[in-house]
Amino acid sequence: MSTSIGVWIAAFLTLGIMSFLYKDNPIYKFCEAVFVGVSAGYWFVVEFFNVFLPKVYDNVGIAVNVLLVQGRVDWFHWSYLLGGILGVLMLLRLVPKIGWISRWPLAVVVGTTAGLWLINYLVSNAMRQIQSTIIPLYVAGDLNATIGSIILVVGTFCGLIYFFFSKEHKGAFGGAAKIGIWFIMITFGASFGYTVMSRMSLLIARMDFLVGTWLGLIR
Amino acid sequence: MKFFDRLLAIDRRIIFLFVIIAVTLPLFSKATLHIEVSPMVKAVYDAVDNLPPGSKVLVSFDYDPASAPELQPMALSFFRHCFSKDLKVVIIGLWPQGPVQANIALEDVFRDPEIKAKNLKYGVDYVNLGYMAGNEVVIQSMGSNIHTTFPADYTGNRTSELPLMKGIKNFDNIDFIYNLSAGYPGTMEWVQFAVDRFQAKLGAGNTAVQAPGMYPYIPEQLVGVLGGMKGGAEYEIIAKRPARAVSYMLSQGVSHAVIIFFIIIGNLAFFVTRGKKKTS
Amino acid sequence: MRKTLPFALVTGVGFFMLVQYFIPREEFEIVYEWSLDWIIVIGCFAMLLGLWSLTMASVHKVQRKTPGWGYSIITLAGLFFMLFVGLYPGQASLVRGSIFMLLFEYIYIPIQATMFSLLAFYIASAAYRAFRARTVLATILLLSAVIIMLRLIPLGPLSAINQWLANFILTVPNMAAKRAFWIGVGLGATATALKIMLGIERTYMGRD
Amino acid sequence: MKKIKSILFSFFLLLFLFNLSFPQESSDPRPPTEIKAFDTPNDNGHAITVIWKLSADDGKVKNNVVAYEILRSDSPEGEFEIRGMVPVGENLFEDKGAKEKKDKNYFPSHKNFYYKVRAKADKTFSESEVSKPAFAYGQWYHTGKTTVLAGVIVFSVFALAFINLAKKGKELYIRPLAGIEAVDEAIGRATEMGKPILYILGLGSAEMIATIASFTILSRVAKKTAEYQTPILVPCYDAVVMAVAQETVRAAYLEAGRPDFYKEENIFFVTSMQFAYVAGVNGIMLREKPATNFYLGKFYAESLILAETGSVAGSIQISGTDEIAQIPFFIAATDYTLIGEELYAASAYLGKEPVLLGTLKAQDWGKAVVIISLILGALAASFGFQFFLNLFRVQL
Repeated sequence: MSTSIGVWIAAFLTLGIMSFLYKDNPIYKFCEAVFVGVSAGYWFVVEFFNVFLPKVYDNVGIAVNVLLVQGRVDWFHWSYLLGGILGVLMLLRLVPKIGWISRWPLAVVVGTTAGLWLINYLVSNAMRQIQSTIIPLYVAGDLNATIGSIILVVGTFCGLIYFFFSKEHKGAFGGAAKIGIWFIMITFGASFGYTVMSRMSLLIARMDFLVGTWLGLIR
Repeated sequence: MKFFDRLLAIDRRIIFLFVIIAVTLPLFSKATLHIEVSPMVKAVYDAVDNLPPGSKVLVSFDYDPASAPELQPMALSFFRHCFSKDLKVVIIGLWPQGPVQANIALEDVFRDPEIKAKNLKYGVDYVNLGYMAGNEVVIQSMGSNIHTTFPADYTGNRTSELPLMKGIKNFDNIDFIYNLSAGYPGTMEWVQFAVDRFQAKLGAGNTAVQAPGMYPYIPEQLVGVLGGMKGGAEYEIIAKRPARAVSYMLSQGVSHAVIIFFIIIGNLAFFVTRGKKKTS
Repeated sequence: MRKTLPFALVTGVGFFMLVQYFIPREEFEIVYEWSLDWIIVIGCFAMLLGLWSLTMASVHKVQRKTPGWGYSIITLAGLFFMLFVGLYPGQASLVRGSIFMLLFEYIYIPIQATMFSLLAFYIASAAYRAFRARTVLATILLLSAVIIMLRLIPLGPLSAINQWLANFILTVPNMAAKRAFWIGVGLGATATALKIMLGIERTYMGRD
Repeated sequence: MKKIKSILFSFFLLLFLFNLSFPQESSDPRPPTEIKAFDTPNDNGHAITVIWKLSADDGKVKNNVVAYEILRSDSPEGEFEIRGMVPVGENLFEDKGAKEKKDKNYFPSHKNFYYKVRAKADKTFSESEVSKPAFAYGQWYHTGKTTVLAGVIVFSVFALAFINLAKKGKELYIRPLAGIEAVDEAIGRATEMGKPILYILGLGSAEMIATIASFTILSRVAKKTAEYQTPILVPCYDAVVMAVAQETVRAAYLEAGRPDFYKEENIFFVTSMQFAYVAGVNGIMLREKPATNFYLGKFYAESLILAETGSVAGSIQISGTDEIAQIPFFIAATDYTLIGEELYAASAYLGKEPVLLGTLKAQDWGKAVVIISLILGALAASFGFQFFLNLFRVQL
């Protein structure tokens, strides 16, 4: 059995969370409450050191320094202050009367990401996928590959037909859409099956921690 | 057949109980599951095995503790393989927790007497350059100069003063890149930036969820991929050093069998009860 | 000021981001890099907003003595202890071995990992409940999942066939459907982004 | 016989000696030729590209070239410094630097530079002539991105045209979608049962496409719940999302003429921690037993826990996300699932506003273009034409 206090605490928390599987209970709620507090604190501290300090504090510090020492306005570094001000405006959400000001930073965020995403989605989701689907249907001397690439192109085609909104799924069109949704279901099934292994890995590691690291029952 | 009706409305906790038994019991067993080695894993193994001694290998740790059960065994067996073949290892991380995971793996590998006997030196045989924020931009900038991308290593030593790094400027001086990835940034970015732009040679280990997404890149852009715990186990099998992943595979097999068993039972009950409803 | 300016901002900033993609000049590059940094900074402050909401929600529960208010005290205690240990001046919090990281390692990681591992149980019960061959579609979903899961179970001579089948599923139909999905999502997201930039889609801003 | 032997011997000896001296005498590889330097196209103006013709001893004849070194100077006679090295067989080098003046590797724009290329052998090397001067400058348009520009323009034209058409009152047909038709039924059911509706916006932040789509659907759903006077609960993961959701729902109640019925405390912040959030929402499901659960937006691993708990609580569940890895779990555990693009389309379905329907039509036309290019492209590729493929090849 382990003699480390850390391991004992970890084991207690592990069992506490697992007890939820039987039913909701005070020990689970205790662990959950600890988790909510600790994780909020953890991420805030990480964000403070990894984002706030290098991006805002350091840059504005340089700008102030340049102003005081050289008497020159360093626009580049001052601009980070503007980012910080937008961030502060976001907090005005908490003041009911002037809460609407927080729409400005929201607008900047939404506008920027919309512009970025328009391009990103069009390029990497649509165009790149088209590019990789344009393949020769016939591969000389390789029947397997030929069948594979034909199915690939037909599957993509039918899948796209399924996502058509303008036409009812009837007749030949409906047939193609049906094949499309079959392909989609195969994908979802496969993804489900694959995920089982991932999730089991996590559980195995946890159980190994409990019976091995903590109780020392294995090896 | 009331039995089947009750089976259909079975309490979830009974299924939970079966799962926990299926996972835990095999941990006590010394038996191992027969594991078929897939060509994708073999390809990665061969790529490393064929490197001449002294070759430089870059390993990027792009995961955090949440995915460690799947990826940590891959890191271990890869390090073991590299060190036993006298390859030089450069470690980086695009995830903040990655280099920490690398250090944990190194500690474990050095416990192995065979590796310990080699008396490997930090800075000469391996280095850990730590985490760098910036995702794919980091890869891009490593393509021109690793020293400016990572000015200092994990513990703050200047990169340019590490003997191993003196001969490494960019991807041209790296013979093989191995990427352990649990999402973004990860293998996709390494393919798009290190391989597509700088013609690096890349192998990868991925979580089971992510691995199928990499298949289209094999073999041109990606040598091969280890998918989840099974991929890790296969690597251990070819390396003839069965370790953690292999020992866990029995639990995997039994728990999968339990799930499939429940699916079959569920369908059986479903058809029996439905058949009865139709006749009555 | 309340309505017009935000939408003008959205359109202006959005079109700049769109246009800069096609212009490689460094002036545009610099502004582009700034705006990405700004977004990160704004997100950092939004986190403060979340922290505040969490604190206030917990304080309210304690004040009103709503059922389970004791747990809110535990949450607050955990939160402020973490903040104190992490932000206490003159020490490196994010280095392995610090008190902050020890708390992370022995409290945060085990709980998070266990929460994640609960998914193993839920995935089993979902498979049992939902994977019934009711319709053609359900049957396809079920079969494809079972074929992939069977890869982990030794089946003797059948293993080779199953291995081939699993590989085929992953490389052919899987790829085909994913591509169709991605192309659809790509066009849909492009359309939504366009609607946002043109000011057609404006629910997200709230209404007065 | 002996003579022949000695002749042969001296012949071999000569050959041997000759051979020994041969590599030393002419070990210099022949230099690269036709060196050209020019501004790197489509960049920010801090790089020059150098090309040359390979040394005659690269891979053939003496075959002793091991690499090329590229040297730069700011005058043809001045001192040249090494800027980089490429392996044998390559005849292109991009001399690229940073745009910041402070950077060690700063590369000035609008300044003339001269280049030469060195073919390196084992110990020796030979140099090409000095190139004509070249300077770096930034471009106003990236020619490699024309396909994307065309795509953006075509798509925008489609969208604007259809919005216009719809505004003029043209009936635009869209096929029925099961998940959408279930929305009304689900709200009706909640009213009959006298139980609330639970609406989850997912884990996305306010600017994500999926979240924005979900806001619009929330607005329609809230309007209907206001009409039916069924309470709607919206537990939020993100503080900004919560604020927006409050305004959205308030506006919907106002629109339905029931502002008195709006309760702000029903749209509340839980926490921004994935599993803690799940635990909180699970508690609500088990306590309140909502008649209907909506999960629309960005979802990750928590999707399954939410949907499983909801189904145990006996609620009707409608889900939708663009996160492909989570859709299988929604399909398995909820009653209706909007798959990817269907989530974005849902707002148009529920609102039937001309502008929204117009963009939906544009999406369909976009798909039609994709399908046609796919078929033509695959056929062209089968017959060995690369034209179509090159059309979609985008430079970054």
